[in-house]
Amino acid sequence: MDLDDIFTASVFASAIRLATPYIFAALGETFAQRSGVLNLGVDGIMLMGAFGGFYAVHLAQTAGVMAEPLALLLGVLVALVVGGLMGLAMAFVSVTLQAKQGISGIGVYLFGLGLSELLFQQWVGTPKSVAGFPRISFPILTDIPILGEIFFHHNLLVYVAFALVPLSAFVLNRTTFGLMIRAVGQNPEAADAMGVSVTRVRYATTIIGGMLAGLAGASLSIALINLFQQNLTAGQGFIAVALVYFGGWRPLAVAAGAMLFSFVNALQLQIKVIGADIPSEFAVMAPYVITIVALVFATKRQEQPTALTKPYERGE
Amino acid sequence: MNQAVGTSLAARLNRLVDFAPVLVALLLALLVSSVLLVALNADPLAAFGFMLEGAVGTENATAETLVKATPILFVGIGITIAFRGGMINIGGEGQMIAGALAGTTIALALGDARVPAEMAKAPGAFDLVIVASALGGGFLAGALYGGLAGFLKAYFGVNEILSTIMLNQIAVQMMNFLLNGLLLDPAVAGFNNIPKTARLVTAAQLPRLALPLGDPWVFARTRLHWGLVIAIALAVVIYIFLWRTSLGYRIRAVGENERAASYAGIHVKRQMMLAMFLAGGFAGLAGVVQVLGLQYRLQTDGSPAGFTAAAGFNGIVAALFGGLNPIGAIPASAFFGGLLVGAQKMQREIGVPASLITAVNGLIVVFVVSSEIFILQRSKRRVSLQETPLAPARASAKRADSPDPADEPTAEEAG
Amino acid sequence: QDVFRVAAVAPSATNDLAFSQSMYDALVAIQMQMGEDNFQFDFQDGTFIVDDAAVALREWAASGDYDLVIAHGSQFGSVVEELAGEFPEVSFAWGTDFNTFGMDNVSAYNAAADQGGFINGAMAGMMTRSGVIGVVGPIEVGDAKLYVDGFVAGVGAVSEATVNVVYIQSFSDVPLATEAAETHIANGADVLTGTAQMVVGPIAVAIENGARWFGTQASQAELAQGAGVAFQIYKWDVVLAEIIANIQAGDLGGQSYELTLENGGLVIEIAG
Amino acid sequence: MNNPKTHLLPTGHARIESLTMSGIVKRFPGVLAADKIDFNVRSGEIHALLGENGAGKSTLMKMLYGLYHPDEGEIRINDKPATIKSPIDAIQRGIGMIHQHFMLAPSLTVAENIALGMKSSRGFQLDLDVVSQRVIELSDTYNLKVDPRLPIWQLAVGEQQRVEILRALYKGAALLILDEPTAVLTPQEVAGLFRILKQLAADGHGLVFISHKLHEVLEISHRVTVLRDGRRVDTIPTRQATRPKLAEMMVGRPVLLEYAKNPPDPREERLTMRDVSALSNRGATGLDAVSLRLRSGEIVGIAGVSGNGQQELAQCITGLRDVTAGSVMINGRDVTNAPPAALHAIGLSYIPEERMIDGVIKEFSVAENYVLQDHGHPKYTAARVFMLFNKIREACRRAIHLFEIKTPSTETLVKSLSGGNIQKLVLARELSRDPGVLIAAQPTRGVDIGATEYIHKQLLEERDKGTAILLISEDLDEIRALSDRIAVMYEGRIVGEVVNENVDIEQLGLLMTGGE
Ligand SMILES: Nc1ncnc2c1ncn2[C@@H]1O[C@H](COP(=O)(O)OP(=O)(O)OP(=O)(O)O)[C@@H](O)[C@H]1O
Ligand SMILES: Nc1ncnc2c1ncn2[C@@H]1O[C@H](COP(=O)(O)OP(=O)(O)OP(=O)(O)O)[C@@H](O)[C@H]1O
Ligand SMILES: [Mg+2]
Ligand SMILES: [Mg+2]
Repeated sequence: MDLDDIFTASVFASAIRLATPYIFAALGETFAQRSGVLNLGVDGIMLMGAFGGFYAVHLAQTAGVMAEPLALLLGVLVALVVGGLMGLAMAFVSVTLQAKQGISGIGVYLFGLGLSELLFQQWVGTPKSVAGFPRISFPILTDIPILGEIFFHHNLLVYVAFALVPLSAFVLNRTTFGLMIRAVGQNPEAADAMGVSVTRVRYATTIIGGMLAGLAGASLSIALINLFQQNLTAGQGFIAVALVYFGGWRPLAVAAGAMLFSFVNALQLQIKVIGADIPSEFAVMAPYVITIVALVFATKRQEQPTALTKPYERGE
Repeated sequence: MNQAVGTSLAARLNRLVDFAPVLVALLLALLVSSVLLVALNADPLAAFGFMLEGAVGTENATAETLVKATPILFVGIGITIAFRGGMINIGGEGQMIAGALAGTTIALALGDARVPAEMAKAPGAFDLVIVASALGGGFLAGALYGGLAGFLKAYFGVNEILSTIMLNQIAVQMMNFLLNGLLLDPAVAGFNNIPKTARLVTAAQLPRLALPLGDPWVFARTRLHWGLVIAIALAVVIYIFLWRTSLGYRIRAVGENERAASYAGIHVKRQMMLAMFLAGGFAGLAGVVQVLGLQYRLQTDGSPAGFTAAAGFNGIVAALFGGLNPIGAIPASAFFGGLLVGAQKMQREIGVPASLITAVNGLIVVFVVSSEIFILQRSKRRVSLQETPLAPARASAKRADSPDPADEPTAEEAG
Repeated sequence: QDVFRVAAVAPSATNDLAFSQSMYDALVAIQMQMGEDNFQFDFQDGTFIVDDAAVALREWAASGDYDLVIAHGSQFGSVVEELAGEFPEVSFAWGTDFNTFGMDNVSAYNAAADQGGFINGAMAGMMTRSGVIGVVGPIEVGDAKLYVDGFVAGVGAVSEATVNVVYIQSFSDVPLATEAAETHIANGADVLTGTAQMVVGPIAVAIENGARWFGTQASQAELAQGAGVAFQIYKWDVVLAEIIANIQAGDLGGQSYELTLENGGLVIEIAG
Repeated sequence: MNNPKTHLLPTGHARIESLTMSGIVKRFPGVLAADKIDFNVRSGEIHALLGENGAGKSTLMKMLYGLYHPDEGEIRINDKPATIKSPIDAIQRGIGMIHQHFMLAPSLTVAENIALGMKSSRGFQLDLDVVSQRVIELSDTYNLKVDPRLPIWQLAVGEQQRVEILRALYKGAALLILDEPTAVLTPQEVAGLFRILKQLAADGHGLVFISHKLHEVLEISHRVTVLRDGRRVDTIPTRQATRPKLAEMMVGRPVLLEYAKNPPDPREERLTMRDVSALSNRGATGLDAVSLRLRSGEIVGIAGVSGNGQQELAQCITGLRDVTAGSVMINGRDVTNAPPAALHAIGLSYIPEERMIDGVIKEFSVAENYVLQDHGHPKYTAARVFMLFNKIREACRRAIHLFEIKTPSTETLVKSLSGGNIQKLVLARELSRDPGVLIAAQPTRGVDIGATEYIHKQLLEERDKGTAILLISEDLDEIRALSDRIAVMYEGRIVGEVVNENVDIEQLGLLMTGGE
């Protein structure tokens, strides 16, 4: 077997697509965790976002009341709102009510998993596809050999996801809001004493995390797969949480982790397609193994939020 | 004193009232769920009636609740150890699978070796050697798998949340691979069956559990098995281990404060690995007990939950609900088991989709865990009202001229 | 009192366009045939957890209210084996498998999925222009493997086309199945097929890339608009009717049944 | 308001003419931390707040700053009732606070910690370069040196204290509360701080100053309020106060302020360090070829400005930091890079500088903390496995009595003890282990005079019993009061060693700041 057959341009393009939902969700989770909130419910929120976005587009398109781009925009908005609401609920439960985050997150996950499927069954029935975000063809760029296929033939949400990476890094490291987030996640007492509202910051990040998780879901249901089915995300939200740890809470490294994981996944599919004789089980296992191995050898610069999972209450 | 009786009764009532928030939370969760039910044209009252009935309504229901709770409890005990050692173990699923793979292999091999073919299906041929070896092997395999995450954390700084989530997937693929090959039931090889091992001989099975409380014995015709007893006994053992032994102390010390622990001469890395080793071991036990006590063979539908019934995750919930105390994990897993089993009954009886059940379970988990703050606040308030302030030591200290104890403010004055 | 009562568990949702739906549709079809006064059924879906199914099956068996208890999913075999021993007066059916455990109250049913697979494959082989065909499978067992093997044989019988097969090790992972299909397309496939409930993803990929789609288990024609060519449909009602008739005649089981093209249990639906 | 201009301070804050707390009551579980306390502070005044550990000083001030809320009582600002719900309210009303337990986020830089919660000159974007510039100016003006780009975790405690002070100065406040700001400062820094405080007072700020050092209180304050066990003992003008009087008001009995010290009687060598080097947290040179000898029956004091290698020195001896070159011997055995457990076994005890992080486990009970090292010792275990909590509690109870540790019970979690009592617990534990060598790092930092007296007496007694004691302290008074020999550390090296009898303070100060 030839290496050229394995490392094709399409594998790289495939990795970029696969990484998209992880990047959205993991960036959102990075915000939440940086402020001290571990949201294990990401997968459930993704599902709700995926369904919300899908359903909005489905309705708009079947009713034909809207121009295509508007319908898609509506889908994105609905996903953001649904995700934001789920994030708000998570924030209320874990910040205001100080519930243990490990459990409340699992509760949110179950709720999202169940409700998205229920609504889908009641309102839609069987899987139906929508016309999702089309692949964009850029003049000239798309036609560049190899590079064009890898980078310049994706749908809009893919680009949004990757654009969010430096933006998130900027917000976290270079803005007053980001400073508050980092302080609140490290030493909420100190932030509080400096007049930063721990509650408000954590609400904000958890809601942002929810919105991005919702968008992650929508990137599947109205951009990459263009339909909804029960448990559409197949546990991607949990992998996204893991990737936050992989990246040591730094957006760039988190995205790098998402890319590595997705790349190995794309690679294993390619290797199977071209007929390599390795057991499927090991092929499917590969991204997980390599992600761990990579972290073993990576130099770990971490920005561990020490107050992670710890509800804040003044010492009264 | 009469008054003393009065106060202790009041105190006890007070403590009972503590659980009121949980009940209120449950009711609220059910109320919200009712909205969903009504939207589906179902009668919420009847629905929740079925839920309760399904959880504890009959002998069989109660048994099923306990059967469901058993692996959750095993995992919950392990998660408790891990958390106490400062390790967040999301790897219960994978460790269960590791334990089940090893335990089943041992049970099958020893079953072949120790039980003559003609006896293999004879009832009551319980063989302690086989069962104990399988349980031990399951524990060890789970422990090594969990310990791997501990090792990676201790020596390579690989975050355990990341590694355990990844190791779960790896374990599933390992299981799929082995069950479809090496461990495949020879009787069905070549038939394209679902990947599964051969069935355990009776001697290798955990016996069913019944209580001599009537005739026939209670639970005699249910699937309740000795796994529950083992789990409860181990919960007590681990309680003692954590709070009464020096090794347990070391694990907790590392979990609370690594720096102070290393100052105290505790080998921090070793405790991390040990905590994960034990946590994995208990998850491994959960896995092997599911096979030996319930399913009698290991099979896979390709996903982890098909085998583990998500006990690896639910154990986290049980451990946290149980206040990270192995004894507390017992009622917590029973509650959770009842919730899961009862919900299934509700689905069956009123014919709502399974997804509704999942959503309702999520609501209940969220509401109940949110109610804890109200319990906490009540108990805090009580402490501040009841206890006398400042150190008793002070009054009795050997300072000749220590202030008159009467000088100290007392609760009465304060309150 | 002559109502025939059936209870069934199935691992995924009743509208999965695949395995569970095929059984649900069959029960509905039987009810239509026999009439609601004569046939009623309880159906618990989403019991991908074997123990949950076991609880339901045990309860139904113990209640004595049902003439037939169906465990739809080959992972339920052990449970059926045990319950059938414990409740010899209750009739059980399960699949997909042939094994009745030598018991008189167990029926097993199976689908000769390779038959329709062969036909689908032969059509695909004739249809492909690029000479590359992609298959997305779940795990390499059961009727999934049967179907895929039949499909590959069918292609081989009519053409020299390459068939690339990927098993993604999951019945439900839609994103991965989708990307597997994309990978097929990137490697030149212009015809796709697949089995299990995650095929909705590959179907969408086929539509988007102008590839043709062959399906199995249930009709996916509506979803696969434009791309769909042919679907092998499981008509479990064919074997169910037989099983029911036998039970009504006092024969609780002991046989295994198979859906075939010949007995009408397998039907190839050609998309309109 | 007639002319608002006269009400403005140079920092732009509105003057707080008077702030009055009356009848303040605050309860914590099991503790009445404030019992009908009356307190007031005026513009232009430095009001000292004195009291033993746990007397309620910090609690009272946290209520002013909005971190705690009084259960009863009233706060009035400029004669108008004021509720202070949170630090945000406090900050808006012009109240600032330097916290006893530093309010700093460890992974953030100095500049980031200071910028936190403030408006940026660039809107939503951080202006750290601007902040850093201003911090450097301030630190030059007030001689409080820190590098604004370093993250807090790389700073020694003294440096962190400087950051706290700089931040308060940076933000400015009409009323500034300073909760033990001098505990970890050098004499020079204290002098510098006092100049600032006097200037602030002269400008019309109000200041509350908390310290356990009586001479500081006498030097800087106008009035003194003494608290004891949550009650106000009295408020008096400072000029009517003397050290013995204040001490007695605080403790409720006369306190020894000088110790009679027996002549030293050093015997065999217990600790020998030869050319020991180690890295600092920053990865730079922390210890640079340090050699040191410590004999049975003597106290050697290590003087120096915080951050000059004292912490590294202690950690190299106690096995908590890798020695990169050189050797450490205890009782003639080479223990270079030996694990802490092995060191405990041959009789090394250590009172760590950061007691809240290194010395205790806050979530553990007093009794559990009492056996932090000895939890597996045969005398506390059955078969070395099962811990005998009755025995542990009994031993702990004895220690509580002996060391006068204020705690409701042996089962109380350490996190709810006051700092001084935690320190006594650590001391009690370390001494109970009958050490041959004791490393005491800042043993009385933040500890009240009663307890300080007690700890000092214990250390001297221990020395007379033949223990070899290495006393690391930034408090020169303490070093002078206890040590037999004094070594001075500067930039990771020992730059001089003198015998205590004939020490020249000027010379010490010079050595500490790197002068020859
Ligand atoms: N989402 C799912 N979760 C769990 N189990 C599933 C799921 N979908 C299908 N299964 C089960 O996995 C088993 C795989 O076995 P097998 O392939 O022999 O038969 P099958 O059920 O017909 O498979 P398929 O689902 O591909 O039709 C099936 O018994 C099926 O019930
Ligand atoms: N958050 C809290 N929860 C419970 N008890 C507390 C809390 N904060 C303070 N206390 C208790 O209140 C009392 C007063 O504590 P406070 O910190 O005000 O003392 P302090 O005078 O500042 O002592 P120190 O000199 O040691 O700083 C102590 O007994 C302390 O244990
Ligand atoms: Mg204080
Ligand atoms: Mg103090």
